[in-house]
This record gives sequence, structure tokens and C-alpha cells, in this order.
Amino acid sequence: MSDKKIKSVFIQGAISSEFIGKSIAKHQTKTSIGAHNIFLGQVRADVVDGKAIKAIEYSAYEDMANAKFYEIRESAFEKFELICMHIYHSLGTVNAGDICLFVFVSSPHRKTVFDALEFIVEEIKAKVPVFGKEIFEDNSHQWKVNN
Amino acid sequence: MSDKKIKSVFIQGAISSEFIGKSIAKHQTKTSIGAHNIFLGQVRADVVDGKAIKAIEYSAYEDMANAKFYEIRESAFEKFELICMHIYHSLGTVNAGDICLFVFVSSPHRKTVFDALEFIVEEIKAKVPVFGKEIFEDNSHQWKVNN
Amino acid sequence: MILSIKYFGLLAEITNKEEELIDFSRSYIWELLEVLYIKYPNLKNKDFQVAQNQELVPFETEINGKEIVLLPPFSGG
Amino acid sequence: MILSIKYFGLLAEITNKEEELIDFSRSYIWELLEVLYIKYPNLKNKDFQVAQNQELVPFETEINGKEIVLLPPFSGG
Repeated sequence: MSDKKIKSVFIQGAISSEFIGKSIAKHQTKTSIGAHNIFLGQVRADVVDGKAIKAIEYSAYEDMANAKFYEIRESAFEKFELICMHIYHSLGTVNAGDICLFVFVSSPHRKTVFDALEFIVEEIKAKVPVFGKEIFEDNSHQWKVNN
Repeated sequence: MSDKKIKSVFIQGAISSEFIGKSIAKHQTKTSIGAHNIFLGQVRADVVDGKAIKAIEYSAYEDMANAKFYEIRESAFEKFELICMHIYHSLGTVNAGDICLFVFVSSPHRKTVFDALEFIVEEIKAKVPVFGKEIFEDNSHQWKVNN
Repeated sequence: MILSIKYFGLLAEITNKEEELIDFSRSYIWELLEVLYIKYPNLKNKDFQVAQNQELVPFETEINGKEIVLLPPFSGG
Repeated sequence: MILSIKYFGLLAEITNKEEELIDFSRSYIWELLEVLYIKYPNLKNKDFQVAQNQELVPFETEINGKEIVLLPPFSGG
């Protein structure tokens, strides 16, 4: 029942709540799943020197990024007893309040999904060459730094 | 921006993927949120002595359950820097493959939501008087035991 | 005093009721349980907890409410 | 050899290009960087990593591919 085949990870623009809802619905035929855990990254309207961020423009070194997403996926399936795993990341412009990262893991048991989800999100942050350009209201910008 | 007021936790029957999608959408005006984490409990079609579970019928000592959900909510807001927190649990019949528990936390930062979500789900499992009657295909039953 | 006793899950199956009124003249939870064990012998070997005023209490607790609730192991989520 | 050099994010702003071809006669990443630092002095004090064959490599690595990529700190998610 595991769907380990490679899918495209990048989505142009924001990830919609409808897309997430439909993704959840697709798993309701998989009756060995007992627990899902979903991480959503949302663009914050942080204020820097009095100016609020209105959007992030994401770019990526796509060939390497896709290779890294694949490695992360494989190592998560190796480490954890997962039934399903999905990762989606935005490219291009995502407005403040919209979702730019969607990671979804499913397992028979809850402890597995907690451990797996945190592992995957931290791996993505550390290893995948994606770059966020934070655009302010006045169209000036700065480059996002993860912490 | 925190919505700490008490809401009803129990929902009659399964929790739909549309409901979850809409709940996510409602948070997109809250632009101080950077990370959401969602836990979904799904009814497994476990096989016991050759018979598969087709549904769970949930009952609860509702007065105490609502008081406990409230305590868990308050202590989560105290322990973690959360912006939002929502808990929904099914009562009545939930078929295998359908969702019976939906816990949703939001914060500026990802580490907070990982810690908070696991805390809340474990507290619910340990402290809230909810009882699951596992119904088999032949309508015989057994009482669910958490582990 | 007249106590309302509630049963949930497996315990309601054993007693064949979800609630009953019992006229009780002693003071402690464990004394009430002695009465219930006579009425429902199958309760005795079951794993359960007792709630008074919506809180779990040890069996040594004095009864001070009007509602005592017998709860089998929780299995939410 | 002719190398294709790619720049991302802040680095592409500094070089004012996303990609360029450079005719390079030495062997190591650090030797390539010496060339780039002369061409783009502002690169020198920036925090970046270098990828060859889609893997991050130390600056002491010998160049064995045709594409060298300069990557600023990752900020996905």
C-alpha cells in the first residue's frame, strides 16, 4: 500500500486549503492508517524596520532539490513505519497568510507520525536548496534566513 | 489574536476532509502564523480473529470530557507560544477509514507546533473519558484499548 | 443519601444500565463499590476508575457529591 | 575546460546573472572561486556553499563536472 514512487514536489504559487483537504480525503480508503500528521508552513507578515512582508518569492536549484527531496523520502521510509508520505513546496510568489510547504505522513500508529514528520521537516529546512526572497509592501526585499 | 474561548469539541459522526480544509482556510488571515501542525486519528480496519473492524462507536462522559479538553487547552496555551488551537473528537459511529480526532495547532515557529501537538494528543489519550466500541463486520464487538 | 451512579462502555454492558439511583448510608467510594460488587459480581475483576465531581478520585475518597461515575480505560482518538 | 557556473538568490543579485560560462584551466573549486572573487569582489564576504553533481562539496574538491553551482543559505519552508 505504500506509494513510494517519485512525484513532483514543487507547486507553482501557494498551496490551497482545498488541495490539502482533497489530499486527506484520498487516504480514507487506506484502512491500515491510524494516524496522520500534517505540517504546513505559512508565510508570515513579519515587520522589519517598520515594513511588513507581503509575499515570499521562492526559487530553487530544482535538480538538486528534487534529488534531496527523494533522498529525504527514502530515508524517512527506511527509518519509520510509514504507509504514505507526501511533500509539496511552493515556487514563485506566495502571499503572507498563504501556505508554502505541505508535508503529510501516515502510519498505523501516532508515535511514528510525530517522529517522522519532525525528521522530514528539519531535513527539508537543512538540505534542500530553496531560496526565499521576502518582498515588503514597498517592493523592496531581503533574503529569507532559516533558523 | 488567540481564540481561547471554549468551543464544543464533540462532533456527531466522522470529521470530514472538507471540514479540515475549511478550518485551515480560516487561518490564512492570521499572518503572524508561520507553522501549523495537524494530527488526524483515523479508524483502522484491524483484523482480530479473522474479523475486520468496520466502525467504532464512540461514547463519552461528556461533562468530564469537556472539562478535561478545556484543561488541556489551557495548559497547552500556558506551556507553548500558540496562536490558535482546535480540537474536535467524534461521538457516535465512525467507519473504518474515516477521521475521529482532529487536533490543529498554529504558532509563529515550527518547533513550538511539534512540541505542542504531541503534548495535546497524548493528554487527550490519557485524560479524556472517551470510549470506543469496535464493531466487526458480523456486528459483534470489543472495547477499544489505547496503547 | 440517594446517589446517582453512572456506568460507561464495558461497565454499562455488565450492569446492563447506564445510570441508576442507589440509597447509600456509608461514606467512602470503596464502601459503595462493595455494594456494587454484590449487585454486579462481574464488575469486580474489571479495570476501572471512579470519578466524583468530574475528577478521578482514589477509592479511599469520601463521597461528597450526588453523582459517582464508573469509567473503564479511556480509548479516545 | 568550459564550466557552466550557476548562481542563486542573493548571489545571482551580486553577479547580476543566474548562469555563465567560464573557460577555466585549473583543477579545484577554490581555484575557481579565486577567479570569481576577482570578477565579483562582493562575493567574497558572502556565506555560500558550492554544489557539484547536485551535491554540496568542500572548496578543496577537484572539479569533475561541467556545472558548478553557488548556493546561498537555504531558506525553504
